[in-house]
Amino acid sequence: MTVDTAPAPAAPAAAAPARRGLALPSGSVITTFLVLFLVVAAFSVEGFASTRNAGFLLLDVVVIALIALPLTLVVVTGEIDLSVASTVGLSSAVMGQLWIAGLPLEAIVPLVLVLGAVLGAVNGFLVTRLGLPSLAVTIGTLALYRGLAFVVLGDQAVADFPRAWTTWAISSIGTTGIPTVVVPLLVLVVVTAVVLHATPVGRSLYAMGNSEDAARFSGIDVARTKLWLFVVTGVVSALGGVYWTLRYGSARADNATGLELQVIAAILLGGVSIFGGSGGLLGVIAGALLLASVRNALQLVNVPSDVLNIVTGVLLITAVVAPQVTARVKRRLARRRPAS
Amino acid sequence: MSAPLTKPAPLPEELAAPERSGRRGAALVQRLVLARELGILAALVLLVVVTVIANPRFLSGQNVRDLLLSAAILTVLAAGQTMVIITRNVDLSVGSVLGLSAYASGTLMVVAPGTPVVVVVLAGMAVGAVCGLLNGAIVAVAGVPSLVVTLGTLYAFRGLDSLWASSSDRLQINAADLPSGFKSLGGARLLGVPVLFLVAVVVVVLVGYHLRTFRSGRELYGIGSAPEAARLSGIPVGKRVLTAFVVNGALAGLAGVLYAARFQTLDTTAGTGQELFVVAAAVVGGVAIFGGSGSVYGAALGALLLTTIGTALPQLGLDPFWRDAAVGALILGAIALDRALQLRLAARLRGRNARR
Amino acid sequence: GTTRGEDEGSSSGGDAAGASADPDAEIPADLAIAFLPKQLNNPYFDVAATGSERAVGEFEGEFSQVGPSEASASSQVSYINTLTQQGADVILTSANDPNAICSALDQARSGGASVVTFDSDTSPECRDVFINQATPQGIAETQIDLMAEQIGGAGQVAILSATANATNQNTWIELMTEYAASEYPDMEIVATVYGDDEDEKSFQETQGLLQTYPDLAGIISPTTVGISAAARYLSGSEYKGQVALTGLGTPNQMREFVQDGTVTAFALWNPEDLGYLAAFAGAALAAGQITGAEGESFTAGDLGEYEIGADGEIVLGEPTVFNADNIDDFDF
Amino acid sequence: MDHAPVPSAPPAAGQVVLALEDVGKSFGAVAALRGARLELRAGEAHALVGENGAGKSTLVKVLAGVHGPDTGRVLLDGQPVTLADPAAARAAGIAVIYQEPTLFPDLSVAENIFMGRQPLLSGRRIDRRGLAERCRALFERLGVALDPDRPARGLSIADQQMVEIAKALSFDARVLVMDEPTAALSGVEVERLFAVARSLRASGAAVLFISHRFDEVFDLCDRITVMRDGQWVSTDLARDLTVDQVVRRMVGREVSSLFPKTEVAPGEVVLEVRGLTRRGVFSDVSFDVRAGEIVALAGLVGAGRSEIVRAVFGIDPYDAGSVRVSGKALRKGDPAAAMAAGIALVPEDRRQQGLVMELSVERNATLTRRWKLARGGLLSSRAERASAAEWSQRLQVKAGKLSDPVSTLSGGNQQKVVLAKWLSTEPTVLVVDEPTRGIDVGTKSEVHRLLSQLAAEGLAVVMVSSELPEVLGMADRVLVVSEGRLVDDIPRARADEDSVMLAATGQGAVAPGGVR
Ligand SMILES: Nc1ncnc2c1ncn2[C@@H]1O[C@H](COP(=O)(O)OP(=O)(O)OP(=O)(O)O)[C@@H](O)[C@H]1O
Ligand SMILES: Nc1ncnc2c1ncn2[C@@H]1O[C@H](COP(=O)(O)OP(=O)(O)OP(=O)(O)O)[C@@H](O)[C@H]1O
Ligand SMILES: [Mg+2]
Ligand SMILES: [Mg+2]
Repeated sequence: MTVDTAPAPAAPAAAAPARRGLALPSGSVITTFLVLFLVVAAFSVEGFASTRNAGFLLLDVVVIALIALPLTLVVVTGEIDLSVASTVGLSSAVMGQLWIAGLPLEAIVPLVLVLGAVLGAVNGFLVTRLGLPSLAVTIGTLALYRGLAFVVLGDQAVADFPRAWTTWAISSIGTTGIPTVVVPLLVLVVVTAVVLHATPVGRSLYAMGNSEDAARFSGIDVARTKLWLFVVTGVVSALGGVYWTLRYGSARADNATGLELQVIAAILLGGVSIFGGSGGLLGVIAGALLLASVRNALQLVNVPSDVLNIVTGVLLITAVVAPQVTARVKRRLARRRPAS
Repeated sequence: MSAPLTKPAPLPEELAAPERSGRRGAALVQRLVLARELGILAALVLLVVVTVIANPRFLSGQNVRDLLLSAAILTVLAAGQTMVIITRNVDLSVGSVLGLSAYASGTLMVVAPGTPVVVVVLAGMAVGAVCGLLNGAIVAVAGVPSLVVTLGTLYAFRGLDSLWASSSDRLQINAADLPSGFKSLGGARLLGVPVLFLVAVVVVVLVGYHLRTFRSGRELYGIGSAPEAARLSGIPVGKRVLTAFVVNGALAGLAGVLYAARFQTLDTTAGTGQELFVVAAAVVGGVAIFGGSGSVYGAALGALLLTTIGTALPQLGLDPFWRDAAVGALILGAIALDRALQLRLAARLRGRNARR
Repeated sequence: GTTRGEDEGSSSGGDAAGASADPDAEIPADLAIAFLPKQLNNPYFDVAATGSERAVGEFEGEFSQVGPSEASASSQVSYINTLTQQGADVILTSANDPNAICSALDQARSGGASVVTFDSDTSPECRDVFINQATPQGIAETQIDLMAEQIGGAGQVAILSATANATNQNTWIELMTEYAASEYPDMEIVATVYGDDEDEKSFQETQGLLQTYPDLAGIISPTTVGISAAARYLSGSEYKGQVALTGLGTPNQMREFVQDGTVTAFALWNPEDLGYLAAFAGAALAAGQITGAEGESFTAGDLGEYEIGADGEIVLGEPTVFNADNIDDFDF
Repeated sequence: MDHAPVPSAPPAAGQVVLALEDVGKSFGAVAALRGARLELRAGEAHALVGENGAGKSTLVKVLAGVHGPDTGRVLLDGQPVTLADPAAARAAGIAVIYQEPTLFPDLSVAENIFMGRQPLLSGRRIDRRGLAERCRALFERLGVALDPDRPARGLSIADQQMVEIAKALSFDARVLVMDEPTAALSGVEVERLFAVARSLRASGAAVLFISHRFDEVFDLCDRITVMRDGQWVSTDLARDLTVDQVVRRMVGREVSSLFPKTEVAPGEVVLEVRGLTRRGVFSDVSFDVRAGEIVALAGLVGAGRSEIVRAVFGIDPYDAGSVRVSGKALRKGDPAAAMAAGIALVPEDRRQQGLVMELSVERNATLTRRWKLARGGLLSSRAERASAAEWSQRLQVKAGKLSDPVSTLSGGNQQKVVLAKWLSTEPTVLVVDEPTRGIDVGTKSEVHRLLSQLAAEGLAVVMVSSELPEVLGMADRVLVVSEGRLVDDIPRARADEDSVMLAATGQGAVAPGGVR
């Protein structure tokens, strides 16, 4: 998998938008960091390296990683979707309402996914057809969808979903402690990675993320592509909503509040440029795992949640600052050499 | 050191340009700027009218005062945020900064009850400025996307805040702990207008005037409009961006003090989630999220609109569950309106070009 | 929560019911007691925590407080998992969602932990016992009576609640409505609004209520955040003294408003005792003195003897009413 | 009149204002400059010529304080100086027009010109009226018909370039550096620019002029410095040199005749445009293009030629009319369909439209063929690299590595990548908008040979060009656009400067521009 993340060349003067200087490196860095952290934690944190804990950890990551998949593609094209968590909430609420109404889950799930498609399409329409900035649009739908969730389910919490489903949601493969859901998730990860890194579609995503005009002049239908990305993001978020509801066995309007920031944190930590056009999926998955592992490990050693937040923040910042600084140092050296 | 040149030789006749005045263009741009803010103003008036029809008491003195009070804080935040957004950056940490400075100024007043209000205000702003300095330094010096940095500091500052609160014995600072002099500020009025709101107005006017009439202000627009061009034309990009963040931080700090004065109960959740509303206010107010255009007056109107929505909806007797939905819908409506106006301008420009 | 069809296995006291209790068992030393509130840095739970800590000190266990910085069920789950992993002996928790944390609690219990819920319960089969700060009836009736006194038993009354999903809040509100209807037919409960336990939101909701209902006679806010925000709004507005306010609040937050006459009387149980009792209940479970079955009883330090009621509930007692005369005797 | 008499100012008279002494500058592996030399004297117009990638723009950026030289010195009035940043260079009285326009799209044209130097009132407040006045004055001097208060967004490249020129003039600098300012301009604008440049020179300023158009070079300049591969080759008085000498020194070899158009018997019509209209931009445009034919769209800048071809390719929507390729009607506003039908468009603005600057050379070169290169929906980097390598060889792209960002290539080499990107799609109709803008002689004749060879193989070519000699040399037919209308269709036989310019300007007042 080759990723277009040519580190910005020496001269910031090279006539190109400032964003190029900001392009983050692909996942390799963060992945190594993750591996290092896991090793260290395994030896230094009691109870971290156990199958049960691995299970707990993965269960916490599943929804974040799941939604991060399509959202990464969206960010690569230079757009963003802040409404994902609200979509989770609305899907959960609708799922609960339909269950009260007496539908079987076999019927509810497809309906909820369709709902997700519609919600995504609304974002996509406003962004691609009306040409509104996605950041603004999805701040709007973030409020709108969460609001609708309360309209649908109000203050109720629907809880009596069939044991079979809810236990499956948290079941693990044999005695490995690895949650069963990780399997379908992995499949989706691979599919998404291939699409992004090894198909014509993926190429066009990077192209439009860097220069929408140039992409259009190359015969890429930017609007349509982005529209579809938003739709897919909606569907996957709805899927996340379904899983969230089953995993906690409780359908509520306020499910997953604030999750959007965690997903985006994972994506940015994974080295995807918020301005689009660069970054890879490997890094994003690593980013999600790293965030979760760090929290998990620190919780195990009873670090208070305030500190956890600080750590999360610092982690995020260092993840973007470090490569910049090293790149700059390299440049300095490069410049010295011919001079001396 | 450059030697001024003597007046250049006049051009040959046939090369002299045809006379042409830009009045039409000036008027057009003027109209656009107006139109943008007018659009929001219209939305605002409409909302108020509808609410008043539904509930005449909406315009009662008490209620209007409450509304302006609530608007004050968001407005101050929006003013600062506008400066940052114009430079093609964003500061998501303002909510946390507000919380931090509110708690800081609160603590100051508890440990040193005698402190004059002015000092408290300055202290709060100082705390904010430091936070802004941190954000700005990372963004400008390390040259990393502000959205990532400030998302990080959003977590970090909030963490600091609650860490501070939990490690001190003061989880919550209550009205009883605050000096009455400061508390009176919350309700204080000048000619019937809440003082806090006047503070916000002053802030907006100052920022707006600076952005419009000083070189440094215009350079902020330049940076946001084309960072590379800004560098090539010798604008001190790093310095300007840094300043924008510091000012924004200081204003968030001020907002924190206003918050303390208004709510007089300070816990570690103060200002949580404000960032999205602030950005929304700016965007609704016609500030281009990708920098380079928009005015602080628009942003202020945006803030006023959002607050009015917040207070009007319950008084329209709207089921509380419908509240957030309505807010979202209105945000979308506002930016769509703004977009429509922009498109009209673009169309005119094209027409004008071809007509040359 | 709303359920559909028959509720599967609501066996009172959960699966522990089967085992037999030994009332005179010793409380083992060094019990690891974990206190998991809805949210950290919430003054109310902080007071409760000091109570638990005191209790744990008395029977020489190890006390630890952990919890999320935002009141959400999902992050509570991840903390419960951590506790399971650490092998805590007792988990004292107040649920952000009656069902969402169930599966996590089940795992904790199968890992050997005893689970005590307090303040707001999970569904009974997920915990061993629930420490009820006061019977819902008690709470509901006290507040309605207080309000009735202040407004002469007649007029429009609105309720300012916490989050729309808070189980305890909703139960109380139901009961208050019923009780008011039966006891004070002239008292009309005109609206319920939600301040989400956020100071600013509660503040604005109060403001909204007074605009919407010009003839509002009183506000009941059964949540500490709500009542103090409402009190502060009233004391600063022209409605001060005109509109009655009561509900559940902490003396420290309300002292000023009782003194300046905005509020005549309000109620609350003592959260410190709540935490204290919860800790002892946990210890009793761990020691095997009780199993959570109805009718069993144990001694909770200087609070004395407590008996387990239906569904493994233990009631702390009637709420205390605070007014100008007694408020200064309390500090929490 | 366009042949200025022997330069009025005594050639190389004044003392040396600005000098570079064997300056070196490398970017990673690429050595852009090694031992570059330059010497500018007061009151002279000095030309800097060299192949694409010779290092001209890099040298300019050193003068502008954008790049610090790795080695060598910059001398100002004989004193060594370090131009730390663009601001320092400005303070030193050096004004620069960069090869690529660098404007603030959201700001008014006037503010673009005076950014950071706006006239002030008391208390350092900006004097808005004064700003507009000054801008208007500049535009009159340049003969630009632009509204100072109009935002820069949406200006055509030509207009952008004129604004850049106005900006540079506004400095009243003692050194004016112009990096290919005329690339986007046509005769009339060029004449105006030169008139201004001459008057500056007359008043004692030093002018550094970079261009790939020798007629302009010889028309304006007193001395000519030739560069090759980042090295100084020679500096001589213009009057002692011939075009061929210069070309030989730059390229290091003989360059065959510039316009090797081979006559082809046109086949049947492949592109049919009927009554194409876009309100406010162009109206009722109809023309046919036959296989093997090269049809030029000539006209003044801003006539709407780019808009027309953009509409044909489906980038822009149009209000009325139709486009047919080999009989099949094209869906409007659908570039993908146009490509499928066999149209290729090499756009006017390579940085915004032609290339994805941050992506590598190979990604750009294969972007148009990503589906063709895919096997079973999957792409192999090897296949991509292979095809990219093949085409960049055929066009002799001068790049460090194929995996370098295309933004690091020199202007001309970037243009070659755009050509590669589109020629590789093997189109039946090739539309090129300013195909040789900013391309050096060698490459230019390559491109021309390529175009006529492709035509000979039956390709239909539509060429938008502001360079008359190119139009006259290459085109079988010249379609003249004026004010968004097709005003004339001149066959090769009848096509000459006067006929085209007359039609283009609509009246004979303006002298035929760019006699080259
Ligand atoms: N920012 C940069 N990073 C890396 N390489 C660069 C950069 N800028 C220029 N180069 C390289 O330096 C060499 C000289 O480029 P330059 O733009 O100076 O050529 P030029 O003479 O201006 O060509 P043209 O006539 O096409 O404009 C080219 O090989 C180019 O690839
Ligand atoms: N992207 C654009 N947006 C708005 N107006 C434009 C745009 N591009 C060009 N124009 C205007 O449309 C008119 C035609 O411009 P265009 O560049 O098509 O002319 P042209 O004949 O192609 O000249 P050139 O030689 O620059 O290609 C000009 O007045 C120009 O200012
Ligand atoms: Mg160049
Ligand atoms: Mg053109």
